[in-house]
Amino acid sequence: MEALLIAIKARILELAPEFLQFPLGHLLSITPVISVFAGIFALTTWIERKGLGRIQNRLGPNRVGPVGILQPVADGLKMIFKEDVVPRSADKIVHFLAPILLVIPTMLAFSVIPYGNRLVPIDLDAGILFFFAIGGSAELIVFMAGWSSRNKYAMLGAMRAIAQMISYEVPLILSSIVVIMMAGSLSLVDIVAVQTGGFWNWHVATPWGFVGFLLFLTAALAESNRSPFDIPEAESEIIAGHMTEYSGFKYALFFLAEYLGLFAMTGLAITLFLGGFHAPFPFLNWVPAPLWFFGKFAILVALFIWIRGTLPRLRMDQLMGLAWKFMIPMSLITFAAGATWHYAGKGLLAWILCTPMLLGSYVYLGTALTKGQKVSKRVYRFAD
Amino acid sequence: MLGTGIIKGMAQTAKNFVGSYSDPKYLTTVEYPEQRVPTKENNRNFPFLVFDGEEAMVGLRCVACQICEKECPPQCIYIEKDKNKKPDFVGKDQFQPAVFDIDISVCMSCQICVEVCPFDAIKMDTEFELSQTNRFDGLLINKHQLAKSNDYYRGIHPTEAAEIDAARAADVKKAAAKAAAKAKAEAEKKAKAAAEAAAKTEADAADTPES
Amino acid sequence: MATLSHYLLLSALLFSLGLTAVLIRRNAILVLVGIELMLNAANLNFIAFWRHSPNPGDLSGYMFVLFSIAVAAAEAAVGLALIIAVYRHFRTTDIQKISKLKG
Amino acid sequence: MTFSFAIIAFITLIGAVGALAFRQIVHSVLCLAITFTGVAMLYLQLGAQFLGFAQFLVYIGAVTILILFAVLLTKNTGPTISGQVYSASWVSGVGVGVSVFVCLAWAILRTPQLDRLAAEETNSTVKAIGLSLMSDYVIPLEVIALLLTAAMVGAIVIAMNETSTQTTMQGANHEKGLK
Repeated sequence: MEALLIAIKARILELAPEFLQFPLGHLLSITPVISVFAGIFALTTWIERKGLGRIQNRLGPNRVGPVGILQPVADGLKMIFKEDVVPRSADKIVHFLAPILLVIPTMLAFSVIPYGNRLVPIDLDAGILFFFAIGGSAELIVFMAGWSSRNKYAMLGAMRAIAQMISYEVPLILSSIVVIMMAGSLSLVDIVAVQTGGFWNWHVATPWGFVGFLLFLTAALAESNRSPFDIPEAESEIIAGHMTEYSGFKYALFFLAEYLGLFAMTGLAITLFLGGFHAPFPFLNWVPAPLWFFGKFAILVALFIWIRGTLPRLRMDQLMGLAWKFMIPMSLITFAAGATWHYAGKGLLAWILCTPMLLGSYVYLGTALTKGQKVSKRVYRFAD
Repeated sequence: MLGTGIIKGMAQTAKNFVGSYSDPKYLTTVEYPEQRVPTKENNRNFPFLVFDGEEAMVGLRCVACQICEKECPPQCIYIEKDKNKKPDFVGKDQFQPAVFDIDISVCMSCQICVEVCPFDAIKMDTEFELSQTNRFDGLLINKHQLAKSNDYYRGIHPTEAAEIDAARAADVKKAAAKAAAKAKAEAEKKAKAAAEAAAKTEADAADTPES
Repeated sequence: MATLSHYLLLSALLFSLGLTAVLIRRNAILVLVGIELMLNAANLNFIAFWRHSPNPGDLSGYMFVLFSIAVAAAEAAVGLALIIAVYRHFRTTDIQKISKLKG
Repeated sequence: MTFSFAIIAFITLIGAVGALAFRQIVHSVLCLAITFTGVAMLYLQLGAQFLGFAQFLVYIGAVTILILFAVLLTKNTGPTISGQVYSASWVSGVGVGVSVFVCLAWAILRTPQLDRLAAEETNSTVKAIGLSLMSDYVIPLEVIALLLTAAMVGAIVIAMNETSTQTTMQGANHEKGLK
């Protein structure tokens, strides 16, 4: 399949004149990525609403089209044709620029993820650094959105979002640095190449990789402002955070950027820990590699929806406590475990050394984090 | 231990998700416009005006006393009294409201108007599908739209309506009895007066000299 | 192709803009912004010289900028902490009004 | 001068001029972010890929946000320059800036050796950078690590110092009593 796609691209490029080949080649790489992920975004909004409905004992959207499959189309039409309201005292230019700028980094983040053997839009030497550098600019843009709205809720939401993103960027980067250390490269293509040949070679199948994967997933959820870390846009407290003063298509852009950011993080998690586009068993190699990638992608997105349907929103102090008291020390210990794994020969001895190290620190940090908190069943005086 | 609660919660939601496909116990909602849950008898929404008999504008029980207008906390009722008395359902002359409007965008369904009405003329409806395309006119309901027959009231709140009917019937009976008694007394008085008059005439006649 | 002198001219312009910002703005935060501009201009010079040197395999200029970025981050953190401390004391960030050393 | 260089230089300078000239501090800082982006793009154009991304990560992701936090913490969101824009200090400042630029430009344009193109090959792969960081530059790296830690602790101490005496009056009184 990859060979077929590459052949098609080469064939089209052959037909084009010389001076068009460079832009056309990149266009042919960019267009599928953007269209595929925009399609997945539309589908995900529907699947998410259906899944959340089922989790909450209801049916979910089922009016537009068979089983509600056309719901994203209806939502999109509604968003586009809605009136675009800009507050009178808003900073017009910054207010206008923020949603547009926010989509750019999230789209750019997809350009370094390998989707198949030779299907990577750009193989950058410092690919993972590019990913995080681009992701880091989202904070500034969220600030722009919140500040320019001249709304207290928007400002509060933006400050919450920035505090949260900065805090969780640290464990996110630290947990992926372990992978970089073990693979010896910043290029995502090289990192995937290290994990060839069955799921026992994936990084998630090692003790440090498993812990790193969980840390990465948690931090990715927080980075993309998703439940249970959605306090920047907590509807019941501050309306919609930095998106409060946006309506119509601009709001849709924020929504799109949020989901695309989550997808990019998911793609990175697959690349770093789940063996990228590799099949779990060598005899399954005949299945095209992109299918494996998107299969893992679907599983992770389903997991995110499941988590969203289950966990309640954290409080601000709990959120910060989790990041600074638990996740950062834990990711530093993952470092040590990675180094131990490397020097203990990656065999049984390494397992024996690493597992108690990580388990022990998990138990210690977990109890330290929850110490002093009395968790008891809540008693309702009137509701029961 | 950190994390056990998360796993427990995830298991519960997974049970909900899978159960919603196999066990109807896990699906608590219905497909609203097609399927409906039967309404409870004590269900109440915006008020309406009760009339007796066939003609809505004739049989309105409301006598435009304006107590409900004064009592309404959000002041959503507007009443204008008719200048002239009109015969009502039983043919008795009564005041009637010339205008009786309720703004249901303001009404909060508190039922105070029903509590204070001395004539059982205003009652709570169960109708809830009142959405309109116009924010102002469509939600201001006038007396023609508000008037609903007593049979309708019996249909939506049978127990309550039966009580009210019994009370009203008792009232009517009492009033009839009173009226009958009064009529009887009147008749007796009349008869007496007539008798007296007759006696008087007789006496007069007797008094009158023959010549 | 852009030659070395193009990069140097751009960097000189950036540097003088930063210097002007430091000299004419009265807000302490904007003075810091000017300093950041000047630092960036210097870093750009380093990289331009490294790239146009006869031996780009020698990474001295590159490393210098790498460390300079780290130092700039530290400088910004400490500088802004100082500005916040000064603001708490004087209730202003106008450097014209912050003239007393011991308040 | 290539087209791409001209565009990037234009973006960088626009940002710098904006940072210099805007009345609203937040606008100035946003323009500064544009300049940082432009400089990062120049690094990329010069073949310093790792450095360009590092510049973007550190300056856009950290320094700009830090400055914005400082702006908000010092209630500086309103316009700052009031009334006399063309004061004496303004004129002298612009004068100094212009003269510095003229001097530097004169020096650059007078030096013919600078008018040369870059070498074709560079050795700035991440691997080479990492190896030289861990071999030749390992002591500077350690010193930087120490510096960053010290700066972090110092920043926290400086920013916390006065709050402890101001907000908790009891503590201040207690200290006075001790003296």
